[in-house]
This record gives sequence, C-alpha cells and structure tokens, in this order.
Amino acid sequence: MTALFYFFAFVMLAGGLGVVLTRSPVTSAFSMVVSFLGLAALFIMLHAYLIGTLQILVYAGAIMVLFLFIIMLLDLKAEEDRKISLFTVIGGALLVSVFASQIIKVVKALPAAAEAMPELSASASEDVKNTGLLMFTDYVFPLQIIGVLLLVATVGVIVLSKKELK
Amino acid sequence: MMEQLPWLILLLPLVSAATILFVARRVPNISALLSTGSALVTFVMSILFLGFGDDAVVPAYPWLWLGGTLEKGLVLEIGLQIDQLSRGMMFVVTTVGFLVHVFSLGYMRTDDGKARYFAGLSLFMFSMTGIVLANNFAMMFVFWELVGLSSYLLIGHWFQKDSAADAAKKAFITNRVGDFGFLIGILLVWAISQTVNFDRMETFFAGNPEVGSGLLAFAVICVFCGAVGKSAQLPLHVWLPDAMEGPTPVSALIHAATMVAAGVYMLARVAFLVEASELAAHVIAWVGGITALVAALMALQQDDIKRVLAYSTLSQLGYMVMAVGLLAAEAAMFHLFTHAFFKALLFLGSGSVIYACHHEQDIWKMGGLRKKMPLTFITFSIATLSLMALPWVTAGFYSKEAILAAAWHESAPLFVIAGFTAMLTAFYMTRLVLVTFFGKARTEHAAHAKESPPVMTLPLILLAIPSVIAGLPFFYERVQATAPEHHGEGSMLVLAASVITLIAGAGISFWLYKGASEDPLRIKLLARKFYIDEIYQGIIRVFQDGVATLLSIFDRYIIDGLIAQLPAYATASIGSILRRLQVGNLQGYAFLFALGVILLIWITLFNT
Amino acid sequence: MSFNLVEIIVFLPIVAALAILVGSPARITAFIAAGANLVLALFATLQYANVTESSGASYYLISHRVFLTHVTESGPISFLSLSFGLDGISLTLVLLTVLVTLAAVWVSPPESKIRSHQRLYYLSSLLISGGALGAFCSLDLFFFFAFHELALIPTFLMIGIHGHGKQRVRTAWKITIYLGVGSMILLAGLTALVMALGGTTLHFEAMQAYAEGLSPETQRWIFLTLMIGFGILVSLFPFHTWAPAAYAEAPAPTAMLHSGVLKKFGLYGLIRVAMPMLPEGAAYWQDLLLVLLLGNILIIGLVTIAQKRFDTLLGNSSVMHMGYIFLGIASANTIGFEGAVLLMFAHGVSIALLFALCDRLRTQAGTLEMSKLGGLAKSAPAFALLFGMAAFASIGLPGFANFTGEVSVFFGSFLKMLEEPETGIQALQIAAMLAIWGVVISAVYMLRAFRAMFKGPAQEGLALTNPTIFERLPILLLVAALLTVGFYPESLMQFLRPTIETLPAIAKISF
Amino acid sequence: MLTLGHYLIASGLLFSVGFIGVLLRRNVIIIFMCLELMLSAANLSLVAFSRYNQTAGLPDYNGDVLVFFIITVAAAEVAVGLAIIVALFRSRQITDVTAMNSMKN
Amino acid sequence: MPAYYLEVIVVVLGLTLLLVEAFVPLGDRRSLAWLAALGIGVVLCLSFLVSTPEQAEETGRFSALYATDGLALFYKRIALLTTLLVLLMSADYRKILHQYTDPERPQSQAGLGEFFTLPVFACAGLMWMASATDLISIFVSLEAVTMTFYVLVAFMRRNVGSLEAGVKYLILGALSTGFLVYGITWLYGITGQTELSAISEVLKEGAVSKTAALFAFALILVALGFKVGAVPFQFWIPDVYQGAPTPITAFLSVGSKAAGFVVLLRVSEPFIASELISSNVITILTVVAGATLVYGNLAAIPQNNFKRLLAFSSISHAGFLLMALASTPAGGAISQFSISPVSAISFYLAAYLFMTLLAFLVMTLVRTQRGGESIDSFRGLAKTSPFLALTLLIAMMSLAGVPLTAGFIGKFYVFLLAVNQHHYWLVALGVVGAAAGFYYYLKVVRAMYWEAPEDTSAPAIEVSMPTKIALILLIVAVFIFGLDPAPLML
Repeated sequence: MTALFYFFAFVMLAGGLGVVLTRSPVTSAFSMVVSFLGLAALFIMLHAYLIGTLQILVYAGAIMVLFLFIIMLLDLKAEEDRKISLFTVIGGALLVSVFASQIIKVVKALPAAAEAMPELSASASEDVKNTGLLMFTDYVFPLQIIGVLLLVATVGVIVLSKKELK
Repeated sequence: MMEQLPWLILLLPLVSAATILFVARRVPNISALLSTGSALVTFVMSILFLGFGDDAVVPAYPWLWLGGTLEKGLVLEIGLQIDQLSRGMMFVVTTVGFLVHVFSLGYMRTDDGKARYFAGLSLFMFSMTGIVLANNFAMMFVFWELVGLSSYLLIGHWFQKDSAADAAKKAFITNRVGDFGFLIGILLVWAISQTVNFDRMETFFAGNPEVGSGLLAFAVICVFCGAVGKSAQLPLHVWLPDAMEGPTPVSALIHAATMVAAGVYMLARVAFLVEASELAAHVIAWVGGITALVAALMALQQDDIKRVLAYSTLSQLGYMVMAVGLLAAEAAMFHLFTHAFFKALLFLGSGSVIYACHHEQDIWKMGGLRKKMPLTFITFSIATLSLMALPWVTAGFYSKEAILAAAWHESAPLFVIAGFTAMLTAFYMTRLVLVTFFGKARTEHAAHAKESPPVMTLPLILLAIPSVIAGLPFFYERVQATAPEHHGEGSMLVLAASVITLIAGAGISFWLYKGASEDPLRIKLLARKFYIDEIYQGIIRVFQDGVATLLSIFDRYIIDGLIAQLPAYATASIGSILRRLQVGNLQGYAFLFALGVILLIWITLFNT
Repeated sequence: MSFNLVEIIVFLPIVAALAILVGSPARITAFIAAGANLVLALFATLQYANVTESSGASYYLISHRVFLTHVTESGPISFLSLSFGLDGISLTLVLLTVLVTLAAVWVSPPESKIRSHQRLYYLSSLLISGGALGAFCSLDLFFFFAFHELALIPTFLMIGIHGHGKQRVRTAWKITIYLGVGSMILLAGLTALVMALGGTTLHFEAMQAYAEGLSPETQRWIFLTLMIGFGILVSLFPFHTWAPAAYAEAPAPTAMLHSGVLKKFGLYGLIRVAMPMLPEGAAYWQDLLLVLLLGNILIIGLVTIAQKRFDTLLGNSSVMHMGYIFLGIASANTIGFEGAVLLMFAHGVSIALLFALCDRLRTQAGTLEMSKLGGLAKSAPAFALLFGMAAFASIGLPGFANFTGEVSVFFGSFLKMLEEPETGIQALQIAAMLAIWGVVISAVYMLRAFRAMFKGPAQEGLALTNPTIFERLPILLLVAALLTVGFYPESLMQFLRPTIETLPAIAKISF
Repeated sequence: MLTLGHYLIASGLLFSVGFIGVLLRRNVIIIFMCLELMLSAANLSLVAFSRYNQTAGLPDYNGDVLVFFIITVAAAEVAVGLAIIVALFRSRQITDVTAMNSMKN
Repeated sequence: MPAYYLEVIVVVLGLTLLLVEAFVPLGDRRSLAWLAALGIGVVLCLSFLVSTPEQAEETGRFSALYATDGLALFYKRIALLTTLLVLLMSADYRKILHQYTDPERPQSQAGLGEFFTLPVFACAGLMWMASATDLISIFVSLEAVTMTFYVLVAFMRRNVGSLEAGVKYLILGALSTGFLVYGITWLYGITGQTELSAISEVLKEGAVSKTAALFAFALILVALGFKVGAVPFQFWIPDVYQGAPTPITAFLSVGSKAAGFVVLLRVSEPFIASELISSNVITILTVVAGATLVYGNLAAIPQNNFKRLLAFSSISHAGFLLMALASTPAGGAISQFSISPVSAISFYLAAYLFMTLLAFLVMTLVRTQRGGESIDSFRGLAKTSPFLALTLLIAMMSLAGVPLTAGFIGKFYVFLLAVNQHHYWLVALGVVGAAAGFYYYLKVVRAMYWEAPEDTSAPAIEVSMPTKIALILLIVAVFIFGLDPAPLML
C-alpha cells in the first residue's frame, strides 16, 4: 500500500511539475491529465471511489478537453522566448518553498497526522449512495445554489463569447 | 448727596469727552467750551473738596469680582480715596488743567482737530482724576493705562507729521514697558498682602513687618517700574523729550505738571511699601538721583526750547523719585506740588513764545524777545527762578531744599549728586532765558514777534502767583498740599549748598552766553543725549526686530516644516512608495499575494 | 415634537442654510436668521438671569433626546443623546457666536458683488455659526465634537473659492488638513476618555460622575492627547502654523467666524471636558502647557512684529492672544477660568471686529501692505476712530472687555501664591510674568501698524471713504459689546460666576 | 504504514506546485491550469480528512459532498475563465500576464 | 414568511427577467432595469415581513446551514438595497456599455438584458452568503457571487480595461478560492465538522492542534481578506475597480465587501471565542487591519483617477472595519461596552453603502455625460450641476468621516471599540488614515468647487427621475443616521 501511495503521489507531483515546467501548453495540458490520474488513484486508495471517478471524468475528461480546445483555438505556441528572469524564478521558488515548509510544519504539528488511517469497519463501496443521499437531503440547499451558479456561468459564457450580439 | 459728589468730579470729564466724540465733534467751538467748562467745574469742585475731612467716606462700587461672592473672593472696586494726599493732588491737577484749557482756547484756535484735541484733554482729565482718587491698585492701573492713551492721543495730535506719530507711539510703548513691571508688582503685592486696596494693604504691612523680604523687595521694585515708565526715569526716560511733539499746552499739562508726576504720586501713595523694603528704597533713590543728574546734563546742550524744559522736567522728576527712595515722600510730594506750577508756567510761556514766533522752537533762532513779549518774559523768568530755587522768594526753593535736606540725612553721595544737579539746573535755565529773551532777534520771525492774546497770557499770570507763593505755608496748607513737617529747619549746609550751586551755575552760564549768537559750548555727547536713543534704536533693531525676523523665518520654515510639512511630506511619500506596489501586472500581484500569504501564516502561527 | 429654546438657537442657522440651499434669497435669509438668533439668545440670557437667581442649577433649558441606551447593572443609561443645555460658560459663548454671526453676515458683500457661489457665501457663515452653537450648547460629547466639525468643510470651500491671494489653494488645503488631523487626534483622545470612564455614556454630567476614579497614569495620557488635539484647533504653539495664513486669506465673514468663534471650541473643550474630568493629568502637564503658551505669547508675538502685511499680522496676533487664554486655563482655579472665558468672549469680538475692518481696508485701499499705506486717518477719520478702538481693545486697554479678561487671567495665575504663601513663586507665576511681557509686544505691533496705516503723511492717490451709517452698525454692535463687558463685566460675570464656582476639580478661592 | 500525514503532505506539495506555477508562468492558460491543480490538491486533503474523521466506521461523507461541490465550481470557473481569456485574446492577442498592464495610475 | 423565500423570489425574478429579455420585445431595454429594480425593491419591502427565528419552525440540517438571525437579515437588506441602486446606475450606464459591447451600432441594446439580470442573481448569492453558517454553504454561495462578478467585470468585452480587469479578478480570485478551499479543508479536517456552531464547540474545548487551527484560520483569512480588500490581498482592487463597468465597481465595492464581512464575522467568531487560539487570531487581525489602514489611506493620496481613488477608499474602509473586528474581546470575554463589534461593523457597512453608492451614482452620470473618470472631469461641476456637486460633496464628507454624517458614526464606533480593547497603535494608524482621508476626498471637492469647468458650454448633466429620487434618499439617509444611528443598530 505504501509503495503504491508513493508511486501515485510521485505520478501526481511529477504531472504537476510537468504542467509548471514544460514550455508547450499542450504538453502542460497532458501533464495535468497525468497528474490528475495519479490523484484519482490516491482518491481511490482512500476509498473515495465516487470522487476518484469524478476526478477523472470531470477534470481529465471535460476540463482538460476544454483547455486543449482553447489552446488549439487560440493556436498557442510554446513560449519561445522565455524571458522569465532568474530573479523571478528564484524568488518564486523561495516563496513557495517557504510556504511548503510551513505546510509541512503544520502537518508535523498535527498529532493525528502521525496516526495510521483508521480501518473502515463498514464497506465504503456504497459511497455514491451515501454521498448522494447526503447531497439531496442535508445539502439540498447548497445544491440549489450550485444550480444558480451554473446558470450564471452559462449566461456569462454566452455573453462573453458571442461573436456578435444580436 | 455730598457723598456722591466725588463721583461727579471723576465722571464729568468723561461725559464731556464722550459728548464731544459722539455728538459735538462737528462743532469745534462748542466742543472746546464744553471741555473747558467741565474743567472749570472740576476745578471748583476740587476746591470744595478741600473742605472734606479725612473721614469722608465715598461708597465704592465693585467693578469686577472674581472667584466667588462679594464677601469671599477678589473684588476689584472703583472706589475713591479722599485724603489729604489726593485732595492736594486734585488741586494741582484741576488748577493746572483748567488753566491749560483756557490757554488752549487761544493756542489751538485755528487748529483743524480742535474738537479731537479737547476731547483728548477731557479724557486726560478723567484719567488723571482716576489715578489721583483711586483707592486701590487695580483701579489705579486702569486709569494708569487710560492716561497713557490720552497722552498717546494728544502727543499724536498732529498725526500727519511723522515725528509726532512716532513720538506718540514711542510714548505709549515705553510706558507699556513700565506697566509690564507695574502689573507684575501689583500682582505680587496682592499675592503677599491678599488685597489691592491701599488702606487694607497698609494695615497688613503694619501688622506683618517681617513678611517675605526678598519677594517684597522684588515686588516693590516691580511697582516702581510703573513709576519709571510714567515719570520717565532712567532708563525709560526716552519718550518724554519726544513727547514734546504734541501741542505745547499738552506738554505743560501732561508732560510737565501732572501725568509724569503720577509715578511719584503713586509711590507716595504706597510709601509704606517703600518703607517696608530697604533694598527697594535704595534702588528707587539711586534711579531718581541718576536720572536727575543725567537729565540735567542732557539739558545743557539742547537747542529746542521745549526740549530743554523736557529734560529739566526729567531732572526734577528724578529729584522727586529720589526723595521717595530716601523715605521722604512728603518732600517729593511737596516738590511735585511746586514744580507743577512753575513747570506748567514755563511750558505755557514757551508755548507763548513759540506761538509768537510762528511755531519756531529753536532758541538760536529767537533772541531779544524780552521787549516784544514783556508779560511772557516776566512770568517765564519768575518760573525760571523758581526752578533754579532762588532762596526764600520762590516756591521751588522750599521744596528743593526739603529734598536736599532729606538727601543730606540719608545719603552723602546722593546729596552731592543733587547739589551738582542743582548747579546744572541753574546753568541751563540761565542759558535758556539769555538766548531766548536777551540779545538781538536772530530771525525774521523773532523780530516780528508780538505778545500773545490775553486768553494765553492770563493763565501765565495766574500761574506765576503760585510759582512764587506755593512754598509758603499759608498757601500750601490751605490747599492741603503734602509737605514735610520740618520744612525750613534744614541745616545751614544745605542752604549754603543751594545758594552756592545757584550762583555758580547761573554765573558760569551768564558769562558764557551773554550776548552769544551761537553756542560756545559744543559738547556733542550731551547734545546727542549720551546716544541713548541711538543705543535703544540699535537694541530694538537687533533684539526685537532682528529676533522677530529670525523667529518669523524660524516659524515659517522650521516649525511649520517640522510640525506640518515634514509629516505631510512623509505621508505623501509613503503613499507614493506604496502606490509603486501597485505594479499593474498580474505576475507581480501574484508574487505579492504569495508574500502576503507567507507573512500572514508566519505571523499567525509562529509569532507568539 | 416640541423644541426648546436652545435647540431652536442651534438649529435656526442650519435650517436657514438649508433654506438658502433650496433657493431662499441668501442675504435676506441669512440676515433674518442671524438677527433672530441674536434676539433669541438675548431672550435665553434673560431667562437664565431669572433661573440663576432662584436656584443653583448648573444647566438650564435642557433638552434631552436619547438615541442609544446602554443597559448597566444599575439600570439603563442613555449612551448617545442629542442633549442641549446652557450654563454660564456656554451662554457666554452663545452670545459671542450670535453677535459675531450677525456682524459677519452684515459685512458680507451683497450677492451682486460676489464673484461666484453667492449662496455658498452666506450658507457657510450660517453653517459655521450653527456648528459653533451646537458645540457650545451640547451636553453630549458626541455632538459636542460633531457640531464643531460641521464648520470644517464650509471653511475649506470659502477659503478655496473666495480667498484672497495667490496662495489660497495651498492655504485652504493646509487649514483643512491640519484641523482634520487635529480633530482626529482629538477624537482619539475623546474615545479614550469615554472608554476610560466605562464607556457607558457620552453625557457630560454622567461622565463627570465617573471621572473620580481615574488613575493618574490614565489621566496623563488622555490629557496629553486632548491637549494636543484641542491645542491644534486653538493654534497652540507649535501647532499654530495653519492659522495666520488662513485668516489672512479667508474672506471676511469666514475669518471673523473662524478666528472669533470657532477657534474657541478647543478652549471650551479644555474647560468643559479635559480640565474637570482629568485634573491630575492637567496638573501633570501644566508645565508643558506653560512652556507652549509662552511660545504663543512671546515667540508668535515677536513673529507678529515682523509681519509686513496687516492681514497676516492679525492672523498671528490671533494666535498670540490664545496664549493668555491658555494661561487662564492652566492656572486651574476659578479666577483663571473666569478670566479665560471673559477673554474668549473679548478676543472673539475684537478679532472679528478687526477682520471686518481689515476687509474694508483691503477692498478700498487695494492692499494691506503696511508700507504702501499711510495717513488714512485724514480721509476717513471715523473709520480710523473705529479702527483705533478695535486696535486698542485688542491690546487690552481698560474699558474694553479684553482688559477685563487679561487682568482676571493674571490675577488667577497668582492666586495659588496667595493661598499658599510658603510655596513662593512657582512655574505658573514665572510664566505669567513672562506672559505679561506680551502686553508690551502686542502694543508694539498694533501701534506700529496703526501708525503705518493711519498716521503720517497721506499716500498719493490713496483715500478711503467713511463708512455709511448702515455699514457702521455691525462694527458699532461689536464695539458696544466690548465696551459693555469692559465697563460692566458683571453683565457676563453674573452668569459665569455660579457656573465656574460649581465646576468640579478646579481650585476654589478660599481667602 | 500510511498515515494521514502522508496524504496531507502529498496534497500540500501539489498545492505548492500549483502555486509555483501561478507565480512563475506567464501564459494565462497555464496559470489557470495551475489553479486547478491547487484546487485538486485541496480536494486530496479533504478526502484524506474525511477518511480519517470516521463516523460509524465509514468515512465522513460531509467532506465528500464538499469535494463534489468544489469540483463543480471549479468546472464552472474554468468555463467562465476561459471565456474571458478568449475574449481578451480576441481583442488584444495576448495571453501573457505580464503584458496586461494597461492600468497604472 | 420564512426568510429563504426572499432568495427564492429574487432567483425567480432573475429567471423571469431572462425570459422577458428573450421573448418579449421591448422598446427600451432600460425598462428591464427598472423592472428589476422594482422587483428588488419589493423584496426589500418583503424582508421586513420575514418571521423571526422563534416563530419559524425549522429544524434539522437546514437551519444549521441557513441562519435567519438579525445579522443575516441586515446583510440581506444591504444586498438588496445595493442591487437596487446598482440597477439604477446600470440603466444610466447604457451608453458607455454598448460603446464597448457593440460599437458599430450605436442604437443597439444588445447585451443589456444580461447586464441587468446578472446583478439580480448576484444579489441572491449575496443574500445566501448573509445566511451561510456552514462551511459548505459559505463556499457555495461565495462562489456563486464570485462567478457572477467574473462575468460582470469583464462584461465590456470590447474594452481592454474591462477584460484585463476580468482576467486579473479571475486569476487572483481563483487563487484566493484555492486558499479558501484549502483552509476549509483544514478546518474541517481538524474539527470533523462543517457547521460553524459545531466547530465553535470543538475549538472551545481546545482538543485540537493549535497550529493546525491557526493555519486553517490564516488560509481562510487569505481568501476572505481578498474578498474584503485587506492588505496584503488588496492588489486586485484598484485595477479591477478601474477597469470594470462603473455600476459593477459599485456593486463590488459595496455588496461584495459587505457579504465578505458577514462571512468573515461568522467564520472568525469561533476562533476568537476559543481561548486556545484567540490571542493569535486577534494579533493577526490587528496586523492586517493596521496594514490595510496604512496602505488604503496613504496610497490613495497620489491618485488622480476618481474610480481608483474610490478603490483605495474601499481598502481604507476595509481597514477600519477590520479594526473593529480585531477589537472583539478575545476568548469569549464579555465586554463592558454595549456596542459590539458586530453591530459596529454592520452600521459601518450600511453607512458605507449610502455614501459610496452616492459617489458612484454621481460618477456614473459624470462618466456617461462628460466622458471621463479622472478627477479633472469633475472640474467646475459646482457651476454646471450644483445639485450633483453637492451630492458628491456630501458623499465625500461622509467618506472622510466628517461628523453628523453616517460615515463619522461608523468611525467613532470603531475608535471606541479599539480603545476599549487597548489597540492604541491601531487607533493611531486610524487617526493618521482618517486625516489623510480628508486630503484625498477633498481633492474631488476642490475640483468641483474651486476650479473652472473645462468646457463651460457643456450642457448640464441630466439626471433621470429614479436616480434623482435615489440620490435624495441616500443623502437623507447619510444625515439621518449620522444624527441618530439607533435605527441601524443591530
């Protein structure tokens, strides 16, 4: 299990780094897919089957396609002349490494973080049902809001993208 | 009713002044008569006063009471003190005042600002009466300031003349310097004795002879500062000669007879204070003595007829102040009394001369007036002799002798100074008379001079009488003037001194100036009055105007810069620097965002 | 809803300002409002005279409209309320305000002669007046502060639009920002005070009741803040640099109202709030205050001497005279306070008078450069007479109210020495002695100015006209006020004395 | 042994990787991708916590619901965001964030 | 009537407007805006008929997700009122809008419908935020609002500024969303709860990792700080405010900030109440408040663009609001002082609504009819349009905190609270800031009153009747609540 974790975590982070480091937007997009696959595997290792699936379907499937589509549409080339200054790189890396170290410190300070994941006493395979039930009972209110959110997003995308307004 | 009468003598001139100011201004002749009329009434009333006993009580009115009820708290009253001192002084003030009013009717007949002039005179009469009758320091200070104002107005009567305008300003400001000390003195005396009322103060000091010696000396010297300013003692004497820019009757009344004597009067009023502090008494005596001497020296070389008289006045005031300091306030008051008459006479006489010579004041441009203006000459000579203290026949002799006697008793150096001053007095007065009235007329104006009209000569004659007899008991006792009791019993030495100095001074002067057409002595130091005016000018320019300009720059640039502009500039600069953070591109914002996140987390988590 | 008299007095100018805003004819409306307010204030004075004779109540004509209530263990207390009331001190200042307001409206030029924003010209005067009245009558700390600030914006606009001189923009900015900073510091101090007193009420009387238990440490810091805050508003040295230029360049009514009336707010605040509630803080900082007020009197006095223009001279002299009032406050006893309030009245009237006359001079002579003027008394003797009276009033000649105030202040500063002879001369007395030198200084600059402008030979082509009767009336009104108080101080003292007697935490006379 | 910490650190690292991408990259679309990475990283922590905070032997599904909502929102955000980016590209032909600086005072 | 009806009605109103826009031929699409405004106005009236929590019989999960307390209702009304005024502004803004959406056809009304409809949905989102008391509903409603604003900011798609602002808002907004999510994750992770009340219980017991709890708080503060414009997450504000269509700027600056604050209030409450961590929380809030005060006020000084100026002003007011928040008594202590930070902040925000929208209403008119947003465009306004100049003068006075205006009372409360908690440094910074405020707010006044108009022949600015009424009502509100704040106190 541990080995698997390290493998998938490596895939995930490597994919992430790929997004950041590669020049070509297309490569970045594909790296992201790789990263998300690793992530989905980790979800599944955590018995979150629904989330894992959604991660693949929504992110790797829909969102990435959208990204690729736009990249193609805009005909984006690799950033030929990367003029990112050394200062920026070092500064950015420094900032983020400090941030990462802060996260690690916090995790280290969390007693629960050192404990092994407790075993599940019941089967987690019905998580679709459980999540769904929760969503349509307790969380029906946020769900409605999400509905409005999506409506707004739809209207917004149309307004912004119409070639000519009627 | 009689109790309230004293209020009338105080308020009548005020009413007169106000009426002229607000109603009668446009009719100058009415104004003049109004003012003169009020002066006459007050003169009559002051004679009525003489019949008052010492126990005459005039109800006082509270003017301002502070810090509590009438019983508990500081009450500043308007109250009148009618004792011998004030009655005698009132007689002098109203007599000279009335005569000067009459004289002015002639002297100012054609003046444009006649109404203004008489309003000023009335205002002066009001203020001076207030000083004389005041029963407390606060009231005295109020009227002290008001005489300053009327003096300012009258000196600056011909305000379009630069010299007159400057002299008026100088007089007021110099007096204010004295008042600075005076006010502090009043406050200190109040703080020591818990009262500003003279009677209660006297009672207090009689009951507490040991009270705060050092502080008291300081307080008394501060009070004396007021007299230094008003009576033009060294070092604040500089305003009085300049004050001669005013019309001559004003010089006679205010700057010779009455107002300048107010300082001496005030010191006499609080003589118990001087007595309570030996140190202060010494200071006062020496200031007076030095003033007497220095002023006499300055008078030696003056060419302006009025200025000679002005320095003479200074010198005589010095005598009086010295006497106060020598704890002989009665002698001082006595000299004040006699001096008022003969000095007023001298000024009015000089006014008559000036009037006759078409406002020429330089004695070297006169000469030979003896024949053309006999009345003026005679009266002027009487007054001169009185000033020179011709033994036994003049008023001045008696009073001056009293002072010399006091000096002889108390302090040998001061006696020497006083004697020498007497000689100088004889010298410069002889010079004045010789150059003005004898010899030949040296200018056209002098040659065609005529005797002044009766309205002007009459006051001269009237004043000549007391100039002679005021020193005699039958007169001064009748008008209740204050005089030393042991008068006439001075030692032979004192008498000899006065005779010798008189003869020496007059003789040398006669020998030098007999028939001279120009001054044989040319002592520039004296002619320029020891350069004191120039020194003061310099001091004012450097220490007042210079410092003022420096401070003004300091205020404008340093204070404003430090307190206002620097913070404003700093704030704006920080604003501009902060604005630079708003780099405008997204990557920059992302960096700053990241920095913010890290700082925020760091402060939240690890900074406790 | 019924209004009491004080509320009417406070809101009348503001309502009139609103009326002008919506189209009522400016000059007439302002005139009526100012005149009516004077009548109302005199009426209130009469009522007060009756009240003080019958009872020892500290305030009268009290109105109380509670806005916020605070529930404490001992029951509800009104936290924020629109409360007005008069006592001797506020009555004096109300009289000052209405007098100066009427004069300011009177000397304002008719609409046809104002370049632009004619309504604003009158509206501002009324707003400043209303703000000052509100501040002086308010019994609630919040409205006390708030009403004062009402005047800030009109001042800003007036100097900016109608100011004289090329520097007006700079000057208007400066006064506004400076006073803004001052009021903010003041606000900080006042909030600290409110909180130190438990934060349950903003009503003066209720706050006073809590003030007993404040620790000296707290008192010190709060008093210092208040002293600086109020000090800036009153142009306490060295926070005075906003004042001279602003007054020199402000249009006449604004200068009159601001320097004459509004500036008294800070002093009123010290008397009403800081001194009674923080006596130990006041005692602790007394020496500092003395040094600063000597800065006002001596340094700014000398700076005044150096002025070449009459308007900046007046501006500086106004700063200088604040020193005396501070001296009265610093002595912290009844006499000093009485003197301070008298002097507030006297200075307010006399400086307003001088600014009104100065404006006329500027309009007619075209300049206030003293070296370019001279001999004006020849062509306009009546004007010169009025001017001279104002000038002599301001340098403290007896007979004018200023002298009364100054003398009281000086007596007040020596009171402690009298009551405790063993202490000898203390800092307060030394400061007072030095302050008295200011009497000389003010004589120097005022007489120099008067001599330069009105005396001496007349300048070529320079002639003034005497004011007409109608133009003289506002001037005479102010002169009359000065003379009344100067000759008969009891006219104000009868109201002041009982109030200041009952003012807590200042020394009472005991001999 | 796999602990909660493993997942949290993995998630934290991914979050940081996304963050560094936002800081360093200039192409707005790549930046947008990195933002998605960050959201997903948060999701990983969330799921790990929900697995850890058990109720009745099952993961706490409240966390999962939240993840669901996050994914939805992220998707909508991508749609709207890309629309804006396209609109900007249409009018100015840029995707470089450093070029977006027309507004400076 | 239960409170959640209000949002339902608003959403239905939005849907109706979309349908009307699509299917009903309208002569002047501005009537759509007025219709929307009318609808919102009706809802605003209805909000006063909402039954109080005691009368409602809500139980179970929903009541934990959706608060119907006075606080929620207060912010719902703020949202409604803001939207109402923004809609009025939008109607006036039509001219500029189509210039940048459809420049070829000047008479076109394209896109207007959406421009008037989206704010209605945003309004619903803001109202939900006001009631959100659960991490999930907070997140969802917040995102609903944010999403709408992404669209609205970038609405003028032919205007580079608007699009650029859109992109900046989008990227930084998404970044902050990332931190929000991550923070929520941690908070949920260590407490095992999503309801704030339950979280509060857990934190009070103190059986959690202090570091982790603080970390969660810091992350959430990053996100909410971004929403309310707290330093150091304020950088988007000037650029976005400047680029966005003016009515949307107003909406952002009032609606979004108010909703951000109500969420911040609700989220920080458990942390401040917990003795374990409250002191750290107060510290960071103090630091952020101080930095915001300094930045907002000082950086505003050199600004010459009025919209940017208002952006910095918005930051500075956030500083004052945070100052009040930082003055909450720590560790659940009871303050002696009767005005709570919550009611002070609420009053302040309401006052801020009046004065800011007053300024924006005038600015919209000036922008559309004089064609500029720089301070110079306001020159001589007092001569050409005295009413508008006066209105703006009053708005600036209130923003600067001149007493007897509502803006002053807000500041006064804040100072009282800060002194009460002995935050003297904050008070000092507040003093400096408020004083600087005098300077930069009066810059506009100076332009209007002291300076001559650029073009004297320009016609006076027309003010439509609804706008005029709105202006007058707002002025009245500024003064009424400046005199007597009681009606607006929670």
